[in-house]
Amino acid sequence: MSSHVSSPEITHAPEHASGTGRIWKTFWVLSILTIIELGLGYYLYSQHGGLSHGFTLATKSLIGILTLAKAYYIVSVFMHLGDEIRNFIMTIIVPLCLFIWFIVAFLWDGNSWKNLRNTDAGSREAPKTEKVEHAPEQGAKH
Amino acid sequence: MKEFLTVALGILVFIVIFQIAKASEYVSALKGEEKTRKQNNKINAFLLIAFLIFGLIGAWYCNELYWGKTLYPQGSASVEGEEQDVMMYITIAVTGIVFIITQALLFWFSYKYQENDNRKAFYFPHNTKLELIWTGVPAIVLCTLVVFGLRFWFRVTDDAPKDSVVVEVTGHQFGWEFRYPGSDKVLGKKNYKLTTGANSLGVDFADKSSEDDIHVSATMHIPVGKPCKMVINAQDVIHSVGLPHFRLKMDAVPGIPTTQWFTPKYTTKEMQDKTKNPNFAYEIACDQMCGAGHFSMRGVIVVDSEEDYKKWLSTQKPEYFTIFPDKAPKEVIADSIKTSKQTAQVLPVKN
Amino acid sequence: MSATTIPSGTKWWNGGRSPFNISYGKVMMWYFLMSDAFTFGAFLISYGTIRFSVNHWADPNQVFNAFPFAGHANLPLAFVSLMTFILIASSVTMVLAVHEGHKMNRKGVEKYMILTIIGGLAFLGCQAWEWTHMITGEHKVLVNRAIETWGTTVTHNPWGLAVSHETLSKLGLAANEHVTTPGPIAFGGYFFGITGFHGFHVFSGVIINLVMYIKTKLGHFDQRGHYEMIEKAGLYWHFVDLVWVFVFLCFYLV
Amino acid sequence: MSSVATLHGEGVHSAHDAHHEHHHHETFISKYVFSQDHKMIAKQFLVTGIIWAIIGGLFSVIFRLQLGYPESTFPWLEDFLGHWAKGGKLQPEFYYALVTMHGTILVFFVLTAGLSGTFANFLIPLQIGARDMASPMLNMLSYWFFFLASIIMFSSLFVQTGPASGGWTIYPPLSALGEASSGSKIGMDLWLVSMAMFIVSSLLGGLNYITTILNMRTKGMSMTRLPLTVWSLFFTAVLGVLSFPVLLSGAILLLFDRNLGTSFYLSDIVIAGKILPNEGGSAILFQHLFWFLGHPEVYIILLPAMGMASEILSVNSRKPIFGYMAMVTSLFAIAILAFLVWAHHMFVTGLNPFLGSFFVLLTLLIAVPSAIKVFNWLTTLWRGNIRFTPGMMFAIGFVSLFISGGLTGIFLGNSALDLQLHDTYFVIAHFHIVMGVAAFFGMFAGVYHWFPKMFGRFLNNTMAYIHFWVTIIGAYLIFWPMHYEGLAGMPRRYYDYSNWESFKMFGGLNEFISLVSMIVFAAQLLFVFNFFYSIFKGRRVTTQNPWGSNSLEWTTPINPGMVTGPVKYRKFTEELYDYAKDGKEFIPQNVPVGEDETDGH
Repeated sequence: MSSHVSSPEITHAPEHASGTGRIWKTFWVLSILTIIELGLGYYLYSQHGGLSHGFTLATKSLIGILTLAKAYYIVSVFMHLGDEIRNFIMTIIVPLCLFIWFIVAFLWDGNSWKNLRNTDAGSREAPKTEKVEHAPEQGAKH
Repeated sequence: MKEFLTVALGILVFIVIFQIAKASEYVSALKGEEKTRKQNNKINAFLLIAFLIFGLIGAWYCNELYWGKTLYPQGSASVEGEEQDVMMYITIAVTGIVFIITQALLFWFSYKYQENDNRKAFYFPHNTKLELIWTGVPAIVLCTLVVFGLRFWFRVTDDAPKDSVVVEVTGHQFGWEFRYPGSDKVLGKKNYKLTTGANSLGVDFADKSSEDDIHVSATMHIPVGKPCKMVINAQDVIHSVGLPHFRLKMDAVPGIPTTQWFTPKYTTKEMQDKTKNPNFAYEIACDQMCGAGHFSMRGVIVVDSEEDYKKWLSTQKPEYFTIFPDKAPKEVIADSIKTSKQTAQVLPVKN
Repeated sequence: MSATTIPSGTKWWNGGRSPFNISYGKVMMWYFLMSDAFTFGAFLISYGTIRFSVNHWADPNQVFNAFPFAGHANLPLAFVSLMTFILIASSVTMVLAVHEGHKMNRKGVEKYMILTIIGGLAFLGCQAWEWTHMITGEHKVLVNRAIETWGTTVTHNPWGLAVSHETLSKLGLAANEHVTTPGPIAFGGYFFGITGFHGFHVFSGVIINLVMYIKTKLGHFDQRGHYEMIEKAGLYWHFVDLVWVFVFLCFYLV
Repeated sequence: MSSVATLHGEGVHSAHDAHHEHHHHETFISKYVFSQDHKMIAKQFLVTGIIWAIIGGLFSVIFRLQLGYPESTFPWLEDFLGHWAKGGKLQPEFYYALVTMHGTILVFFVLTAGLSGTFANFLIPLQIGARDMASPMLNMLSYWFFFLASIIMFSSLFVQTGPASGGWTIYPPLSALGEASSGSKIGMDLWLVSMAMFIVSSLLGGLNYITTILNMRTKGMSMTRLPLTVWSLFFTAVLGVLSFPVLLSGAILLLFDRNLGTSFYLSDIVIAGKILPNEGGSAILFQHLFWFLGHPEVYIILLPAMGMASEILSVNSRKPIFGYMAMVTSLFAIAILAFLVWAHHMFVTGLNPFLGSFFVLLTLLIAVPSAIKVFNWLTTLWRGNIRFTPGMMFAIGFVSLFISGGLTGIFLGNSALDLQLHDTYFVIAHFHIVMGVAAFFGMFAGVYHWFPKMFGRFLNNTMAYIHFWVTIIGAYLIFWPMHYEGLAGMPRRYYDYSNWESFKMFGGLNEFISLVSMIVFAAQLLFVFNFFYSIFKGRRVTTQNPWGSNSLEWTTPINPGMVTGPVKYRKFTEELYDYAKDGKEFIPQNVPVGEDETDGH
């Protein structure tokens, strides 16, 4: 048992990564993912909303997935969760799954409020002016 | 004085109980703890089974007393609510059966298996078959209830029929306002920033369709047998349009319009005959806590026959003319004073 | 890695030991972070919900396009990229400090802790600048048929739709100006609320790191025989970085 | 002391033992006030909870006076309440303040802190064989944050404009706008700050409970040997740790809306003739955030009661709990489902109907694990050899109330019927029975059962039986008829029904309910008296294990409450959680499996 076992409930000393190579590798991965995200974000912006709704959504989802990848690297390598035993990883991951329904239900209802507002609870047609979000002169002039 | 006596009596009872309790402890020390314990056991086992019997009789008696006062003997006042009443009866039946069986078992077992020196407890830690049965059966029953419930839920939350009478309901502390779309059947736009003392709903009169809109307070009229769609708003805090007779309820939320619809089955007059209560009224109860006057936030729905409704509607003058009297045709001005008096019949807040 | 030191077939759940082979302090820290994740999650999900419930939202690329000492240059996302890299870098130095701690190398821990603290302070500085810039920013907004000058605050959001030139000239206002309508008010509230709450975490993280640095310097951990406190502080610090990744996503990227 | 000596075997926490020796000479302050001993902290939670319960119960009696006798005046009320009861008649503002405080106090301060704070602290270390909580220091802080929250909440009762009065759910805009009601002024800020403190407290407590249960179990105490109390307290803590933060977020946003002019929950509001600039927020968002906590909260209240009832039913039936694994699994299922069903409190807020349908389905699913639990309790009683100790009586009462209150949940969880029943007295009846009285019964059962372990004395049995019978009969008399008021559509939170054609016919019933509630309240005072009297004058406990229970806390010395050092257990290798097995009356958990024993599990 090595000297840094701090507490009697630990019976096997975990052996930590010996080199710093993995840390630096992760740093570069995080940096590159961030740069890709920024690139995608900037691309969306540079089109001034001229892209189709579906394509914009797909790009934004891609950014979201990249963010999750970043989160994975931070948690797994920097916070050493990847080095812990499976039992522990599961107690962290499983409760986080609650976020799925948390997010789905909230956003779903948020979207439904928008519809209620736009149609005055179904008593009138939705206004058709949805697509003027980015007036073309807006970005360049500033 | 009465209160003082009550408190004094309470304290007296307290002291008596305490003395008895104390004494019983001494007695049990004399008689032997074990013997007293067994005696207590017998008494309590008997009381438990007595509680079951008297409890069930009490539940039946309570039903005799109060079922007649609920809304169910008179039936639903809306067409849609009938289906909901059936749901209610089914649910009462299902839960009632489960209730009686489980409570009976609970107290019966307690009585039957009270401590007895001649019997040993039966070692019975688990039985997979039994456990699967009482997982599966409730699951199936509940799924059935869900299916029926959702069918009704989707029916009433679906869009109102196209030919509905549309009424905009607005809640504020502590009263209800109603707006009818007028002859063009379109409600004029609103913007809360336009609210003034005269234009209390913040109607945008620049919108042409608001010129024929009718605004009344506290009491709304709708025709019988025709679907009525409510568009619900609130001005200050959350209120709720509770319509117990029509089996509906929907919150009025500031900033988010909501809606509900129903088809009234009986006119107010018919209901007065049916319930043998000459004062019967379809009341709108605010069901969401909205401040000190919450309990006095009463609205009334008058369900008229088709002709009466038309007659009533024709006496109502558009709000536009009240606010811009110069734009109104001559005969309207004379009436408008009368109308505004009528609509101001809000119940006084009792403070 | 760790699998090599742990005999297979260990009965983890049988009591008398941690089922995770982790001391209670670290377990607590992890679960505290879980709980904190729900606090942040609730904030960010509320933000998303409100954003879904309105028709228009501020475009981050227009809101966050300034850079210190760069005048009025249009540099969308540049400054926030800098902030992100500062935080990632400080995370790296933190994990290096933890690493040195495992090796019981006090000097190394001290060095990397100082770097981490500097990183944290730099991030806070950036955030202070960004907030100031947004609050004091001057944007022309059409309110009640007149033009007002607004900064971005919890009650004012100048990032609504652009007003067309025709509308401006119809109102008799200078037609060549860039004028917007007021945007959704909740934007400012959420931006300052969430970045503020995150900033508060960064701030408390810096304080914790400072305390850890002092304790290291005083040799407390050498006496104790392990640097687990550094690990716990590290968990907190990485969590702050992790939250930023999501704040960055929600406010700046999508 | 000989029993102590035998128990001092090989502790698994030997490294800590030396460290803890110096705790033996303690001052009054460190022993009773800033104590880090889990048993003392448990008692602190319990006593604070009892004080709050008296206050919260008293509030309900006062507002029941108004409901029961809307036409009468009570001049003495003015002496107590001053301008809140001018002329001996409760003012509506104060009526609502009382309703709000009654809910807040009982839900959070009594049934959350008082119930799980007490029993988690007391039972977890004792039943799993740990020296104390994982972090005694944080445990102490947990109590003191709760105390701080209590002080702040209590102080809000004395501000000029009164305490919060928007209902315990504090829905904005009512709670967000000072103009909306007098309780939404400073009283509301104090409410929010107090809740923030409370959340910190429950977080510190919850983290400790989880970590202790996972990490500190003594050797051989595998997860499947944990008593069901520990399992239920474990899930309670998980619920608290993951859901309270969401309320914290919601409360922080509400504080901002109140004080900084943000628009998270406010939109399009005209109040008191004033047009507010706030736009784009959503009042319903708060309800989502609130109920994301609020629904798990009802299980935070109920699960410990379930766990304790399970344990006590098993001990006093002299039988192992039927279907231990099914009980644990159903607790787990309830805990998971608790997070997924929050919006069933919001069916009438304009919730998207399709979204609502998922919530209906998930909600009614909860009935399945609940049914499993009920049937398992019934089977535990079946062919037992039942001893009706006071604790057992309350445990049986708990099951009865849980059935009665749980079944009405099937009405309310079904959105179709909720349209009719939402916010009526039906709801009041439902949740008071299932999470109010039932949780209280669980708590009483726990107190009667573990009082000997806490204080080394028994509670007086006669008073206990009177307490039980008055309370259970009274609770049914109060809440059973309320279902009928609900079926008549009678809305909750009304100060006066006499102006309503549809609801005024229940005047007589309301008077009856008020009368019974006063009697029941008096019976609770009897319990409180019994509690404090017996601490000092109760019959002494003379045997280590008076109930013949097999769980570990009964293997400790009679009065561990005054033991300040670590309590150690004999190391045990194999153990079972069994009664009536192989002809033996019961086998304590620390007795190794004998040669002649069959494999029970």
